[in-house]
Amino acid sequence: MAELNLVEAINRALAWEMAHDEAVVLLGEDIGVNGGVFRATVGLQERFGEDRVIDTPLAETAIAGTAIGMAAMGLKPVAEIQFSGFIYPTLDHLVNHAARLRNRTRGRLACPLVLRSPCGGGIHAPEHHSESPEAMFTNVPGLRVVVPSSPGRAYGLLLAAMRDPDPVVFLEPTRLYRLFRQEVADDGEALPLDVCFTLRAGSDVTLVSWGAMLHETLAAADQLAAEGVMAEVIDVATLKPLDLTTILESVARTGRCVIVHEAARTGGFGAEIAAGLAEHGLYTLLAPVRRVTGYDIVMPLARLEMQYLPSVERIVAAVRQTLEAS
Amino acid sequence: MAELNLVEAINRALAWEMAHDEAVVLLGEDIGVNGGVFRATVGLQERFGEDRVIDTPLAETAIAGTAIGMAAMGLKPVAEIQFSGFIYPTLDHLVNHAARLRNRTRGRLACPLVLRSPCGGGIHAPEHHSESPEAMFTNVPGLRVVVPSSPGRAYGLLLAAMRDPDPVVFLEPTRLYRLFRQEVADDGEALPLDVCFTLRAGSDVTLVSWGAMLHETLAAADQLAAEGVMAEVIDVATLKPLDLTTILESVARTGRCVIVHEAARTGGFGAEIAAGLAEHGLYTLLAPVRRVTGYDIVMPLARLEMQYLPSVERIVAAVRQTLEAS
Amino acid sequence: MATVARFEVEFTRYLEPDGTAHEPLPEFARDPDRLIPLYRAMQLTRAFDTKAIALQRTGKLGTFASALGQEAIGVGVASAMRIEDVFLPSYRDHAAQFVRGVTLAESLLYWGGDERGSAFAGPRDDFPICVPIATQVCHAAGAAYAFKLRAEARVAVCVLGDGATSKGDFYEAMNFAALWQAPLVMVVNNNQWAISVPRTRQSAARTLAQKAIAAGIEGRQVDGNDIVAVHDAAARAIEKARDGGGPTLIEALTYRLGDHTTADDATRYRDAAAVEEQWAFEPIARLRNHLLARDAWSREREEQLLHEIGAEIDAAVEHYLATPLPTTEAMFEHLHARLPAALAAQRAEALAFAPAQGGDHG
Amino acid sequence: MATVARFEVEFTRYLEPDGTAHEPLPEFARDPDRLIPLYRAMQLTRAFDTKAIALQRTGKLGTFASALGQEAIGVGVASAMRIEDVFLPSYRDHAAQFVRGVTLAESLLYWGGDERGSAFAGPRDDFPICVPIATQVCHAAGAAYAFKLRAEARVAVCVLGDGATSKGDFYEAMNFAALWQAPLVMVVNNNQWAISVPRTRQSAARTLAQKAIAAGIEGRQVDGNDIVAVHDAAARAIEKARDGGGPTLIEALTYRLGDHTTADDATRYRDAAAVEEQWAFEPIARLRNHLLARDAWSREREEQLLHEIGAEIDAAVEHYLATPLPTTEAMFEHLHARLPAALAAQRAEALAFAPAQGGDHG
Ligand SMILES: Cc1ncc(C[n+]2csc(CCOP(=O)(O)OP(=O)(O)O)c2C)c(N)n1
Ligand SMILES: Cc1ncc(C[n+]2csc(CCOP(=O)(O)OP(=O)(O)O)c2C)c(N)n1
Ligand SMILES: [Mg+2]
Ligand SMILES: [Mg+2]
Repeated sequence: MAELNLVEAINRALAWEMAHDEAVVLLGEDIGVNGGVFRATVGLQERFGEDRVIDTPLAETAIAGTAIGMAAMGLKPVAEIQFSGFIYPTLDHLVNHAARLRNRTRGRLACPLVLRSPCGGGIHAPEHHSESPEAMFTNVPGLRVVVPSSPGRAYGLLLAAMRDPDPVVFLEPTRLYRLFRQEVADDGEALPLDVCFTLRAGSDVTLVSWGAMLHETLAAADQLAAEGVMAEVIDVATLKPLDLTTILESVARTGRCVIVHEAARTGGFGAEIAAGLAEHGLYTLLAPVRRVTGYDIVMPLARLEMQYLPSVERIVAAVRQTLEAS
Repeated sequence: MAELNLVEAINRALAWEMAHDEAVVLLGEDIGVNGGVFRATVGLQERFGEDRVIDTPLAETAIAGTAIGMAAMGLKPVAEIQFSGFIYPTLDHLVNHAARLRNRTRGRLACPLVLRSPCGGGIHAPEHHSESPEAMFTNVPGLRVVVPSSPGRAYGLLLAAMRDPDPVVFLEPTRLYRLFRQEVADDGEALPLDVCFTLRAGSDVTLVSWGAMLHETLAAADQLAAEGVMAEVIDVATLKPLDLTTILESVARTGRCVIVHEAARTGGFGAEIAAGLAEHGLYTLLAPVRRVTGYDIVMPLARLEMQYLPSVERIVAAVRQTLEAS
Repeated sequence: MATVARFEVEFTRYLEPDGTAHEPLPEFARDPDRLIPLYRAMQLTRAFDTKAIALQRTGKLGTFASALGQEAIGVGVASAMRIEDVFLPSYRDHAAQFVRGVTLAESLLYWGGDERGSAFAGPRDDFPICVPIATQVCHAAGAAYAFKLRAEARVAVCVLGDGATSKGDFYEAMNFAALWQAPLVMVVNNNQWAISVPRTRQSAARTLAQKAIAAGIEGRQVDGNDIVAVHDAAARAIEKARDGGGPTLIEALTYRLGDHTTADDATRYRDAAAVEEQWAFEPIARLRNHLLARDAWSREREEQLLHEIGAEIDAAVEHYLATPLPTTEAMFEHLHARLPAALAAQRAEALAFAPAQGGDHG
Repeated sequence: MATVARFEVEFTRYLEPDGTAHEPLPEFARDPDRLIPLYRAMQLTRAFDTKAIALQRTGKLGTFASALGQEAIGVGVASAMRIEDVFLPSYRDHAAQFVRGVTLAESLLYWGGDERGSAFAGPRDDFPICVPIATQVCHAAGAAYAFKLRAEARVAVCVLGDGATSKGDFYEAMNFAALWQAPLVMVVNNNQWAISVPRTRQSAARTLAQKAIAAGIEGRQVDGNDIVAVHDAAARAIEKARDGGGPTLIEALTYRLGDHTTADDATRYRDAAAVEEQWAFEPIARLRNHLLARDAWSREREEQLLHEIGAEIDAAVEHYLATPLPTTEAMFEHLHARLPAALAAQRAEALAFAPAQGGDHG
């Protein structure tokens, strides 16, 4: 088993699926000769040809729109949007077409596409390169939304996304691309697209997060463990459809929940999880739910971005408050 | 005082502000000679000229984008997007520019624009004409999101939106355009942009809703009153920034809350309100929060749309379950 | 200063408004028998439009967009396609859809507010009607790419309006398809209006065909009320595309003789007299006069045809009105290939509140 | 068949790569003293680029996009503007920004990750750098509309890349501006690359100037390495716009001699030899040779200039590095004109967790 970082795991998953399913094609800006600005597609054009690894002109609307035409006609396009801040021009096609082609034709046509994009901050990138747009997609019926948090899960979830017969938005935390390595078997095994992953068991509090924030969340759990507080850590991973059951079961045991995400708080996807608890877990809650999130402000440029991002310190403080609550 | 329906109230507010502030300009498709497909701008081009009531070519991205350029240079554009399903091409400009121009220039430039669009279903309209996209905007820092539910509030809130020095997304429930009339004084009085409206006082349960769904929610409250259940009804109206205080105070008295909205449930803005209760109102909740919403499915075409939309029956049933709980 | 590029836009017409022909006619039009099915299809569309509007007025159909006066475009284009080609319609393209094999009853179902109207039993790969303006051009370019990649001899054909040529999707897709040399034909139904916005206020460009120059592809203009010109231009473009010659943009000049849709009242923004004048150019009388002049048509055949078409439409309407309403379950059926477990409770909720009769008439 | 429209695209160059001039030069270029400020501004930009890249390499600046080889475009365009005109830059347009009065220190602050870098003390109405490709063209069209509505004699000028001409925003905005006859000038910096995508794979159009034809406006090509041609074309287009003549698209042909940004490694996708060849065409040596041939420049003046520029840059860098880090409060300060009450708690939370030193170096 090779030690891979997250971006290499993405690359392996793409390569595996392209080798095993000739319907898979990649398209996006600079993904060919250049191998993608983050190198997620490095070597793939050489291996699979220019026709299957398509360097497109600079036009995100058409990247999404042409991918829909391809998907409806039997291809399995995997489109890359170069940075999260440039994903918005794809929304019209995702919402009005990709997410509903199957429904509106009563299953006659389908839209098995994957839209990949880096997301999140923390790498001191230029303006518009550090966004967390997941909540734009989670209210859209017909879309699946996935955010991996480790090389292994990135590999297995991306394979699952490519094999899913319907459209999937796949957001890759930029900060994790090269943050750490992990042994990943390149065996073509997909992970399920609708269960949360419990990364750490604990009995005192449930920490729920996804993407890059798992890194801080796990670090916070370590720190809390040193103080004798046992935190259970759940990686939501597949935001939509949401596996609320795993979260409810955990909170039923711990009685406390802190949700951590990088996107702005109001209307962020953390709200959906808190809402699920208010609806279905109320009697198990011993303390108010807390959200540790990005603030409801514009993502600052590099000099202040670390103050925008939830820190281990903020997570630990929120857990302490949760524990102090009756 | 004239009896106005909601679309007439919109028209009056636009006319008032154009007459009193020459920086206000309108732009959109078919808003001139035709007066808008819903007649919201009827008579305004005749009165204020083609230069201030601009019939644009068919291009939503440029409608939003040029409005930003106008706003930055001192105009106060009010852009109309003809139907809610065509609002998505504006997102890039709203998120990446309108919402952050002030922030990124440290206040040197600003973006006082209003983006108006009809929203919601229930009028048996064609495909893509019945969407409830508010959750696309509520996670975007720097945007205000407003949804009026009566002619009077439409008038006052739209005036406020036009006078606000920052961008406002203003969603007008199509179903209410002509549903009922109300006395509205055309006096140029704006309403506040950050408080909820308590439409009906009650002690047994708090019903929270916005837009067209207030109609069903109030009808449900009537029906419940006949059974002796006193429901307090809150019109959120200004979704972002959210006046959570009013909601928390109400629930502190009633102990129960049912949230009603037309958009799909998962990731809808109802989640934010439920989350607010789980965070700040937990100890006052006597029963689980409930959401009565559109399902997480594609908005069906006309023949099934009434089964998609929350009905009085569904709201009443949810309230009963809430009352039976604990 | 040096001239580095030169471009021209050509306009073609074979049949004059009165039906007189410019010789030589293209091959296919020399045999009047090949024109008669086109005539029939145009008449069918017009009669269908009349019926659909009547149904809408009596509450039996939702908002409907008629093709009045523009029948030659859909019929001319679709009749130039092979069945294995793929058509991507806008909401005003039922003329083409009928030629492609979409049934009248399916069309009524769609406009009646029932998704089953897009589950075509006929042209299995044709796209459903596209309402968000110009987005179908992107899908068409992608579909064409798929055909090219798999070396299938198929062509993607889409129709868009004059208003649609203002939208970014159109330019972006045209640029992609040009680089890909994808087998794509884009036909602009320039009916001079985008709801209330006249062509002159849609673009300052002299022609819409010249927008092809932006992508470096061929753009041409035809008289869109002349079915011979439309069919010929479409056939050439489609076969060029099939032979690897890449995309073409065809601007077909016509006029929207009716309201934008049944929800529109065109008298608010345009002069009835100006519309009246345009009746002199409409495509059906033009072809009829042409056929009559060639002794290939008669009053008897006309009567016979209208009678047949009337019966066909009546049968479709009957079938439409007799179609059972969709069930509540249907809302959840095709959301995903398999309903996610997370949605089971919502489905149950919907069923619990479902009215006995299922859906209702749109 | 009839030809209904004809178009041509013209190319202009005054200075040959070796600096030889085509006579007659435009008025402004006849006096060499008017060329010297342009020469200075190009040299300043180039030296600034060198310094900025060095700062980035040593961790003192964020990702940076150099204008290497393309200095004539920004300088030529901005020097043709009046101060009351408005400039809408892309991320590669600091040459123009400096001419407009944006300070070197402001530019460094921006690229160093500090919003204060866009709070220009100089050109108060100029837009901040636009990163989302081509979106600035929409803003420019809207700004131009505002000027026209208020009958102000001002022009909006924006620059975009060759890659940007593929994006819908560009076409939509150009179409709006054309209909509005708005005072807008769009300059395409065609540096042959959009990161790794060469111009030939960006569009099948022979020229990018011809994209103007889609909107029915004037489009012209100039040698973008010839500051005389750029300034002249920009000046004509700007004065035409000011006089109510509507928008113009100028394609300036140049070459990106450096990496896309400091985050890019162009050797991955293009041949070093091909880049080397392009140095023969670059704009600074060209103008210097021209000035030398006219006896309007000397080695001494060159040395003196470079010395001055070096000092100016050093002072700016010093100022930049000495600028106190932004405070935590700053994140909340300009979200809205007034911070909504709902955000007070979040602001307090941020302050509670703020590190003592405020922000950190990007
Ligand atoms: C993106 C988008 N914006 C707005 C609309 C609403 N709308 C429907 S048809 C129409 C005019 C279309 O004009 P044109 O393209 O000329 O086609 P025509 O109706 O004349 O066939 C508009 C604005 C839409 N369907 N899609
Ligand atoms: C909408 C959008 N998509 C993608 C990017 C990422 N990106 C930054 S620069 C660039 C290439 C731009 O090329 P071009 O327009 O030729 O300008 P140049 O960099 O050559 O000056 C890309 C793809 C972006 N900034 N905006
Ligand atoms: Mg039209
Ligand atoms: Mg470039």
